[in-house]
Amino acid sequence: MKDMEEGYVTEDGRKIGGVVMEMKNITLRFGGVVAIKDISFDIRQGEIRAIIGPNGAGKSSMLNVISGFYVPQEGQVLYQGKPRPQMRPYEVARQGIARTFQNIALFEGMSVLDNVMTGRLNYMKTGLLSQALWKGKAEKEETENREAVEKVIDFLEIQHIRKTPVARLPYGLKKRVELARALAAEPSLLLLDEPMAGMNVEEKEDMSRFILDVNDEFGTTIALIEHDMGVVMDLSDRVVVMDYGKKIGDGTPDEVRNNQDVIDAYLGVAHD
Amino acid sequence: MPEQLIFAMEVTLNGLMAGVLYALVALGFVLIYKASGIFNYAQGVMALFAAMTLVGIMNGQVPFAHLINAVFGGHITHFGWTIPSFLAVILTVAVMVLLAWLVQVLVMKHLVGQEPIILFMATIGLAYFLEGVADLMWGSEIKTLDVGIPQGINLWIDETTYNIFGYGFFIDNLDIVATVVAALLVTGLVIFAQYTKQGRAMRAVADDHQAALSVGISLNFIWVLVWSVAGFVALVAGIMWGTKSGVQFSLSLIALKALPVLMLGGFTSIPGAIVGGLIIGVGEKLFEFAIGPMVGGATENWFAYVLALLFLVFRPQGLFGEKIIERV
Amino acid sequence: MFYREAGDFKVSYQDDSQTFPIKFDRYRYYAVLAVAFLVIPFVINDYWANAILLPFLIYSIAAIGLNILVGYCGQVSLGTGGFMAVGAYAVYKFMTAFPEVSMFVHVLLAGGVTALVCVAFGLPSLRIKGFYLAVATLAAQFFLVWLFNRVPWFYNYSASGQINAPERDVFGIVITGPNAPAWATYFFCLIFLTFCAIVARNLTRGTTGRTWMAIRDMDIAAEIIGVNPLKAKLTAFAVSGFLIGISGALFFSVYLGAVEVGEAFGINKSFLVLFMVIIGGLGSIFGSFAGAAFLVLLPVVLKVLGVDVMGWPTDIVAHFQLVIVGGLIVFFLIAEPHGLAQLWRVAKEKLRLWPFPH
Amino acid sequence: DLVFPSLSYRTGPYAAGGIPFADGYADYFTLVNERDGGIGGVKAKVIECETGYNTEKGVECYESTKGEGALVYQPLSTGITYQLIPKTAADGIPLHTMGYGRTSAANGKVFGNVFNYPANYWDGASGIITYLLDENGGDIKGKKIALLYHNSAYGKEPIRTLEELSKKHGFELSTLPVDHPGQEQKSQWLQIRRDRPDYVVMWGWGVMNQVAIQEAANVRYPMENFIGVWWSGAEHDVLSAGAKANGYKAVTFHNVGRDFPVFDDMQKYVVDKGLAAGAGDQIGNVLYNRGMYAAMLAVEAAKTAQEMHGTKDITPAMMRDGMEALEMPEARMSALGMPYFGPSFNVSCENHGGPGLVGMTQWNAETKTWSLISDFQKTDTAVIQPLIEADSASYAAENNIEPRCN
Amino acid sequence: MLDAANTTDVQAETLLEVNNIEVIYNHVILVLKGVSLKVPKGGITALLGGNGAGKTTTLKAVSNLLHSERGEVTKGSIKYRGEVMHDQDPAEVVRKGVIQVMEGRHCFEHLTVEENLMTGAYTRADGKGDIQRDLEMVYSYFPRLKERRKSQAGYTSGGEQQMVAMGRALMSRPETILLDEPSMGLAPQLVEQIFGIVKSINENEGVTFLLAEQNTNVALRFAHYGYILESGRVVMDGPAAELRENPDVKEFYLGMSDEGRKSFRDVRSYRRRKRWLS
Ligand SMILES: Nc1ncnc2c1ncn2[C@@H]1O[C@H](COP(=O)(O)OP(=O)(O)OP(=O)(O)O)[C@@H](O)[C@H]1O
Ligand SMILES: Nc1ncnc2c1ncn2[C@@H]1O[C@H](COP(=O)(O)OP(=O)(O)OP(=O)(O)O)[C@@H](O)[C@H]1O
Ligand SMILES: [Mg+2]
Ligand SMILES: [Mg+2]
Repeated sequence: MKDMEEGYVTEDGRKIGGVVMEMKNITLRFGGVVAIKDISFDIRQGEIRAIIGPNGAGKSSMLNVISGFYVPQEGQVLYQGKPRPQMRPYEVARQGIARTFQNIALFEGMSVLDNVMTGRLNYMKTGLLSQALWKGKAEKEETENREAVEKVIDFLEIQHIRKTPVARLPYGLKKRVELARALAAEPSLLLLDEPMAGMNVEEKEDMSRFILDVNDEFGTTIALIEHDMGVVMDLSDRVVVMDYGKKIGDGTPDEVRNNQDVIDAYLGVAHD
Repeated sequence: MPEQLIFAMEVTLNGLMAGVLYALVALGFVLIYKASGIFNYAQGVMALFAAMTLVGIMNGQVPFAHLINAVFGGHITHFGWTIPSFLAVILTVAVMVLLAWLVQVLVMKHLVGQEPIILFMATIGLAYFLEGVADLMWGSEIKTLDVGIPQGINLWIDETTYNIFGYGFFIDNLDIVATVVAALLVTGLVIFAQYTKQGRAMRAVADDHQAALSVGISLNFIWVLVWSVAGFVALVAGIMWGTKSGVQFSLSLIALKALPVLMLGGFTSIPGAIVGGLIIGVGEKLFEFAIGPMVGGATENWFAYVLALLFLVFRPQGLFGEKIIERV
Repeated sequence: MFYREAGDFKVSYQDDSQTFPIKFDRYRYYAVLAVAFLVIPFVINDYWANAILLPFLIYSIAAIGLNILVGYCGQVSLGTGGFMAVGAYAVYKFMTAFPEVSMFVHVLLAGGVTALVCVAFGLPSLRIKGFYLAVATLAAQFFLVWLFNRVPWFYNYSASGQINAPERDVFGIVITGPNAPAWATYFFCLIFLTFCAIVARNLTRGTTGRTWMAIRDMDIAAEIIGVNPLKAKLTAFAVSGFLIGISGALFFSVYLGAVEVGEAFGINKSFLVLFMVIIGGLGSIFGSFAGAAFLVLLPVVLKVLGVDVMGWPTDIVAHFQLVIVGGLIVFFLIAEPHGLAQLWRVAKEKLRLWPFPH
Repeated sequence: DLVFPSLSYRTGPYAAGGIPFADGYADYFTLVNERDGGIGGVKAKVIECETGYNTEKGVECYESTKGEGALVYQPLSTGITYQLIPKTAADGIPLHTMGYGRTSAANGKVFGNVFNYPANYWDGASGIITYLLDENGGDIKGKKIALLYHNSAYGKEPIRTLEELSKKHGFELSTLPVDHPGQEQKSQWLQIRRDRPDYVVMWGWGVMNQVAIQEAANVRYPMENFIGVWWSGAEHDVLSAGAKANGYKAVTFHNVGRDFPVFDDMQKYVVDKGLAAGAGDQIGNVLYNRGMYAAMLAVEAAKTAQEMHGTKDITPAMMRDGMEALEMPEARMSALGMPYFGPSFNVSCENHGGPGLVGMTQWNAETKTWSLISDFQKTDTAVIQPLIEADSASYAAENNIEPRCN
Repeated sequence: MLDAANTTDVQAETLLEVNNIEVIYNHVILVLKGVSLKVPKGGITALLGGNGAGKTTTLKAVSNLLHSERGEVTKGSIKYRGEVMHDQDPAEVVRKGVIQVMEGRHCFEHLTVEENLMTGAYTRADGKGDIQRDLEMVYSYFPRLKERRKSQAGYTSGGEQQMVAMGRALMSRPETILLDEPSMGLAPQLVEQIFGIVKSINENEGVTFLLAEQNTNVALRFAHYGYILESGRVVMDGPAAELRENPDVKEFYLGMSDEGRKSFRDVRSYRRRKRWLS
């Protein structure tokens, strides 16, 4: 385990910083179902942190806890060193945490562009009145943010569908638009829930590239859930493994891969 | 016992009875909502249509007589026979089944998988259509409906309560009949929805039209079935309310009395319709009794809604409604 | 062939987010405005103004208002009648209390008052959703009507409980009361409609509109990505209330001149405006116009056809009218569930591809 | 042609009342055309326009018919009346609101274009009290009277008059509003059952009437003590309660039944020729008679106008003059085959409301007929007139109207 | 490694035949531009292709679910056992033995897991006992579902919902199953397991599969025959074993280069796209 206070250096030479988000003894119950049982782990500045585990292990629930959508019965979330008070999800988002969803949650009635623009809500400050008249500040703000969004759109190579209503897009593109929406927020922590589900290898490659580039170029910290072991092993710096709400492993991909509990509960056969 | 308390008891009892009458209308809504996620605005008009058809059949009226006379001249109005009420009810049920089938084939079938508000809108169109057809068919003048349901004060209750409290309670015979009928209907419907294969299929359809299709549930069949049952419930409601106030346009407005009931009980719960009805009935009557005189009366219409609203703030899906699933 | 976006390049993001990005649309829009402002006032007569144009203009405002709430923000409301009543009674109180102030101000203030009331009744929307909310808004409908009927202060203690619009003018031109010339009432409403449509358009294409639509499409996800649901919903209620209030104020003061609350602003009004919105197209400003035009014109056209042309008895025509309106609603929904506006869009899309299919 | 628009409602919540009235109104003009060859030789033309009791449609109907040379409007809806009062004033077309509309329009000094002869709501309220006074030997002090009313402008009309009258005669008045449409009146009738008022007065319309009478029967309220205004006293209101409705009363300003020579003509010239507006089965019904009465008054006013102005083709302005100069003595009605069909009255410039003579009718459930059980009697002008003056004065002030008739 | 592809000698009759179909959504969006394929009885046929290639649309065209999405087949024909399928009620298609497992789970949210499974048996006329036995069978395939049988499906995790959808289809005892992305969102162990189940059902009960799958690797391992779809056209087809060896398929669908599996990290600066048609 690499648990030096001030971070570590990865194999390919990236510098990982201190802890930005720490989950402490989180327990989450739904009626009788215990979705998360006393789990603790941390996420460090600049790293790609994977969360894996069998279906129903509580991974998505964990992201929801981080987003503030689920409130754990026990435990604490520390963000940037400070315990986070209970917050509404949108307040969490304002702190620079953006995410994508397992079952795509795009705004189906809107165009791709508008969807991505909603990602920039944090940067929209003009009042209702000024917007109603569409002059001066409102128009300027709209244009500035549009520029930022266009950068994201270029980056993810979805220019050609900019004006298409998202309802018409195929699954894979939707996932990409969702990523664009999250990126538009210029988050410091990006949570991705199975970003590559339902994609073929080529598309996964594209997606991997985007994720790595985001991480690289903007230094964005990324937490991701993924079932494709290839992706997880290649991309992530550290991996948490959950099973039935419990943490059964935590470490570098190699450590996790050779952990017998993980093999039994999740991998089945050892993956190469 | 203080007089006010006795009165309040009487008001409560009558509120319960009125609630049952509301619930009868609400039941029709619940059925269709449960089976398709459609908020069937036409339910009130269906009650009107059913009642008009029943009267028309009983009196041997010629359907569309007015139209025929206007277009071709002539003075036909009646066939010249009357039909006993029992037979007429059966014939009316048949008409309602036919209506259900037409609705399915002409409207709902083409709107599978659309958003709820679109389906809602379609039922509004249907309501207009049906209202026009009902008027064209049977004429818009007021009609008297008498299928032999007793009406008026129940003397036995009057006497008994008089002996106990020194004040005879007023309970309407019609309300008693309605209560019995409602109890039977609800029992039957609950069993149907919860414990039969069709009932399960019906709930599946409400959740996801496409998925229901994909496992081989025939939307056609389920919807015709449910609309027929809803038509039958509408007929029952139409008979009860029509006996009370005559059969005429305003009968379709009873839907408005059913909405708060529906909201409070939950759109998807059959027992909820009854419980909601009882709460609304008692609530509005008591409010009118206690607070009404201070604010000038006629509070019942809005109070029912406000009461339901208050409940909803605490339980957004109504008392017995299915929990609204919120997940990402 | 003439409907093209190719060759119509945008060089700035401002251009791209303008109201009518396609040149042809833009010209058509200017043409319509020109006719509305420069031609119609000179040819209008009482019948056209009072029977068709005024109701069309006023209902368009109401439909835009409701569309913001239902079509853009996804909060189904059946309280429109009640909110229009708020606008009407507010403008009545202002008109009678401050006769010397311009009607423009009164109408805008009435909109403001309605916005406040609307926000108050919008509060439950935070917990209550979908049809439950729709039914809950009926509480507003019934309560408001009851209130205006009940409290004599609202109708200035008049014996009948009705309110009558006294004669008021704008810049010396009478625009309420029986002596208002047709063109003036038309013009007055047209100005408000244009204003409302522009405001609605600006709001819906900007940030506010996007937060509304986000709430509409998936409220939970919207909140998680940073939309404050309280703010989004309440601004929608406020803006919607503002527009509906304006329409209610105009409906009473300019169009009818006298109203009784239960009759003019009853539940039927709520449904009527909702029909306009749905038939026209949810989430489309153009749709609001189309829906209003459709439902204002259709009965008149049917009446003229049935009674004047065919010579049928009025009651049969009236019944047929119900049948036809109902039938058409269903027909349109089946043909295009997303309303006249979508029908129009698809037509344009086909036109754009023409003469090549697909 | 002389054009008489008929803003009718044969659909919607009040169709049951609207149909017979519209039939009667239209049939009488047909009769005049067929039998007399028109009014003074000029054919009358009725343009019917369906309002569905809806104010906006009322406006549309008004606008679409006023250009056709409409002589007088009879909208049969208080809401539409309020809309039309200023509009007709601006257009110079008279408005006749018989037994409904704006009561204070009886003041011809302020409302030059509006007529509500022969009786208005306040006459109705007062007439009921007068009748009760007669019944009780002139003393109703301490009696309890409940007013059950449609919770709308219309239903609230009598309250002020009744309050004044209760001060004057010392009876106790309680008011019970019923919300539209009025299908659910349990609360109100439980209260009536508890309070046992001596009399119940009803201001209802539409389904509210039937339900009220049914509920009265259910709680066994004595029907003789239950009195409706003239809009709550038609056959369809009582029929659905069956035998239990026997004895129910309603105040009226015109006669009821079929026993008038004019109906023979009606049968002969209109129904048998297949020219009836409706199915022809409404003749003699209370509301049919009322519609016919309204048409008759319009025809007589038109005749008066023709005589006054010496022209057959009268304009709306002339029609107005004719209405203002209308005289309806008994002899004239008899000559028309309608003896004692309504009270005798004259209209004047100051008084557009007539003398306010009202009678009482009662329902016989066995024969299924209404019959007039009292003469047309004078109402309490001492109470009503000040109310009319006050209300019309405020209207005049609001709209800067100079009083006429000076 | 399991290798079903060597059972290519089954020269079975063609059960499902899709002939040059064209599908249009919303009257304007042309999505399938002439797709033809054959599904032999008792085989596992895979439909491969990138996002938006039209796999889902093809499956929906077969099961007649397009209608409710405002899509329609405008050209070509779909025959099942020689019988024309379109214009048939989707329920009728199921009764004929063709059932689709829809992409994106589509569970009945408000029904419990067990009720969801039971809806699968809607079209069955055989006795309660048989249905009960099949239910147990599904539970034995997916023990996780048994644990959660009384929970509302709307509250189960993504993977659990996928199991429900599969189990529900099995409950109808179909002759042909159209599987749309069964592996999506499933843990690796479960993916193997599900394909194992597919294989054993196929072998033991002779159920025919048409399988739309992104996970080409697994799909080609279990399927007998494959079609590759791109932008609404079939661009390549052949026995699974052959496709697996095809260099283009290898590169673009299997993520293999000559040196074996590429790391996802290495693709960062490397980018080349090859399309058969564009
Ligand atoms: N309802 C619809 N309306 C309009 N276009 C649609 C609709 N459904 C699908 N499409 C379009 O049809 C094309 C094919 O979609 P389809 O869902 O069949 O692809 P797919 O191969 O299943 O992709 P994926 O692997 O992402 O599921 C896509 O371009 C999509 O945009
Ligand atoms: N809102 C909820 N109410 C009740 N139970 C829930 C809720 N959310 C999640 N659960 C349960 O908690 C458990 C964990 O669910 P979660 O979605 O976190 O799983 P997951 O690890 O993301 O699985 P998958 O890989 O299949 O997506 C599941 O058993 C699920 O049924
Ligand atoms: Mg998950
Ligand atoms: Mg797909």
